[in-house]
Amino acid sequence: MTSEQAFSTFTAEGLVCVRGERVVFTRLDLSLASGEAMFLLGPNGSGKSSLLRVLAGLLKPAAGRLTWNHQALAEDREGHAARIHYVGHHDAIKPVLSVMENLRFWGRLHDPLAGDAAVKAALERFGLWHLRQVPGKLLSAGQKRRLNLARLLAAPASLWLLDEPSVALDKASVKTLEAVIAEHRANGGMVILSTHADVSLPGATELHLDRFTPTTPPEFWA
Amino acid sequence: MDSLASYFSMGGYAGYVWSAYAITAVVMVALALLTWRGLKGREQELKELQDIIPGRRGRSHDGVAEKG
Amino acid sequence: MSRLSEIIRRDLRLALRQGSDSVMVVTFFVLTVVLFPFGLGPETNLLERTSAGVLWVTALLASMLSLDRLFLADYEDGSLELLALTPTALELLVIGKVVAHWLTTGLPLMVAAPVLAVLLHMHADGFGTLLLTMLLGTPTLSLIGAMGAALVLGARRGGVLLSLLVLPLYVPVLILGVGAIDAAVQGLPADGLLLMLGGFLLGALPLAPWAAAAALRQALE
Amino acid sequence: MHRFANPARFLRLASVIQPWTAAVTLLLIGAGLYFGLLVSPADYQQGETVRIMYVHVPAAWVAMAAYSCMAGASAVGLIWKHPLADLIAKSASPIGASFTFLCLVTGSLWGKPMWGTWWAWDARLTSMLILFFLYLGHMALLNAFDDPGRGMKAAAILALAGFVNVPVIKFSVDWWNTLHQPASVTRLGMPKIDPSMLLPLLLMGVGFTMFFVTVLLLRVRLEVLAAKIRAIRLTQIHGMPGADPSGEALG
Repeated sequence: MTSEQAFSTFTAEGLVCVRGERVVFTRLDLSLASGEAMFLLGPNGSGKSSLLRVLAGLLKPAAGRLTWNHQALAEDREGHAARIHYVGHHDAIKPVLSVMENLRFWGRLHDPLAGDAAVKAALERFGLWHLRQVPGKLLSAGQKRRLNLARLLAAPASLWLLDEPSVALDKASVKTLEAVIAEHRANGGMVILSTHADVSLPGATELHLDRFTPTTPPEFWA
Repeated sequence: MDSLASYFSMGGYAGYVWSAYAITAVVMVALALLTWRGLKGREQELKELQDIIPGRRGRSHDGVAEKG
Repeated sequence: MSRLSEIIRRDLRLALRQGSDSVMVVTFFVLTVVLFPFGLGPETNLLERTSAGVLWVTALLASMLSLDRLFLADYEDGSLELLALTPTALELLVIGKVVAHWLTTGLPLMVAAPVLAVLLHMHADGFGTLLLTMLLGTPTLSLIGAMGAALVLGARRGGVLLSLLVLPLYVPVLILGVGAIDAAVQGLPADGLLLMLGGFLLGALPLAPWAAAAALRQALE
Repeated sequence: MHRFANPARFLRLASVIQPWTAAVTLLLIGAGLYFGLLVSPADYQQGETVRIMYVHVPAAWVAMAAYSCMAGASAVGLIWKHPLADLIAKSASPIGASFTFLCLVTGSLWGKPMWGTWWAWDARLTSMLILFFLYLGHMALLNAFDDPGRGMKAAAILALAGFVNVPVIKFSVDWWNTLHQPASVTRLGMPKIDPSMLLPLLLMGVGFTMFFVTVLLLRVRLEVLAAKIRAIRLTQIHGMPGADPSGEALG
């Protein structure tokens, strides 16, 4: 699990997100401290995925800032990347690489010092160890999703950003995910996830994105 | 008249000289004209749009603009 | 740095397992070069005189074949966003992918070139220079090509567009490469041209990955 | 927020300047035509065909200036994220491409009587041909994306890469040309410039440049309006809260 022990805070202030000339949300604030979890809720198009991408640093917000322990992240893209794990809609699994190779690559890329022990533990945790030699192309959708989630354990990171992580997972795997998240929080990690409410995390806060939908039309060009 | 004809013949190179000038004129005029027509078209389109949505002209502030 | 070697290793492994790319590129190279004698006629003199140009033009086209897939596969399966979220400069990862691309296309082309030069009756004095120009020129092609491949991610008809963007930028490599071989064949010193080819590579080495990384970030937004 | 800085002021400014630039353009080109076609003498070597120079050379100047303008605007757009700069870059490239095309065609029309062939691999013409391809690539990339903003950013990176590459291309083509062509061939360009030829050349050169400025302003105005229209259309489609409770689209 994560070796991060120090108390940390992660905040976003006044985020504005523009996609394809459309304002998705404006003036969004959020803050999270070690051990906390947050659900992103809202209808399709309210910007849950966009927000997670902004928080990951993939998408530049049109305005607003992100801070980690009260320090602005804007210029420290790589430092931020070292602290986070992002799980998006795609599973990023190469069909010709084996399960083990797929995971080992991402583990080492995130943390070159991460050994095979962490990879093995991650695979065992998500019930994929017996499939370690199987090429990615043979995996089912649920297995691919589990392999993607196994990245969370293959290398340590404080902040997990999970976009609909429970898609394609069966009940037992959702339970595993819940347990993994609980351990991560117990170790001082943070989790932000968007989901259709089939994951239960005790004590998680909720952020309703439809509250931040702009109320007047954008007139950039007026 | 003779001098005029000899002027237009461009020392026997009339075809080259005049077509160079002609094609230049055509391209430049077309460029200016097409751009002008495009601009007028957009102006018209914008006017129609703004007529459909009443009250937009007055509201120049929104959440984004105030942020800066 | 270990991340760089990690990504090179992965891309090489992918290329080897999928197999087809290098083989396809070399096959295209050989096949197209072999077409020239049919088009130009089998006269030894004519083939000898055109050999450097034919080899370089064809190598240029061949190296473009696998270019559009350089980032596309990673872009489509979500790997690219994870690569962008690696705690390393994206520029470095681009260099890693370029190195892998060169090892799987540029290097095989370089190996095949002398064989084809024999078929085209290239003068014996040109062989060494041919190899050197290939060594200095093909990495530049991969670098510029990577920039083009990053720019067209998500574009309509990206493959065709890519050649339109990249080919004009390849012109100096072509001119200098062929010029050096011709100089060597004529017994003139080719050092200056080779130096320029190397200089172009050195110039492209920081600039192309920077542009490619900027383009990738745009593509991921 | 500078990101959305002031297209309104630009629109006002442009419509004030524009009549003047248009008038100056007409005046300069008119004077240039008068001196070029009527006053200036025929060249002792090239005869009357030298008059093609008065459109050919200014077209080449504008073609290159437009590329520099495009690259400069692209850099400003990339660094300071100024939307007007992006629109300037976008507007400059079709004009630049048109002038490159004119330069090539008039060069060919000049080359036929001079060299006896429509096309010679003259260094300047060849460089212009490659510049033309660079323009075509830029325009194609601009329009290859569904999101116009993405197209502009990608094209901006390409414009900068091209701009860095242009001197290298120019140099290599010059070198290649001296290698493959005997130097005795009459080059296009300025033979021995006599003041009577310099005057129309400069008049036309500045006139073409003013024409470029005028059309550029028009195109940028057009693009600003187009962006405005898109913004309104998008709010119509996606609606505001309350207007469209279903709120579909974009994940």
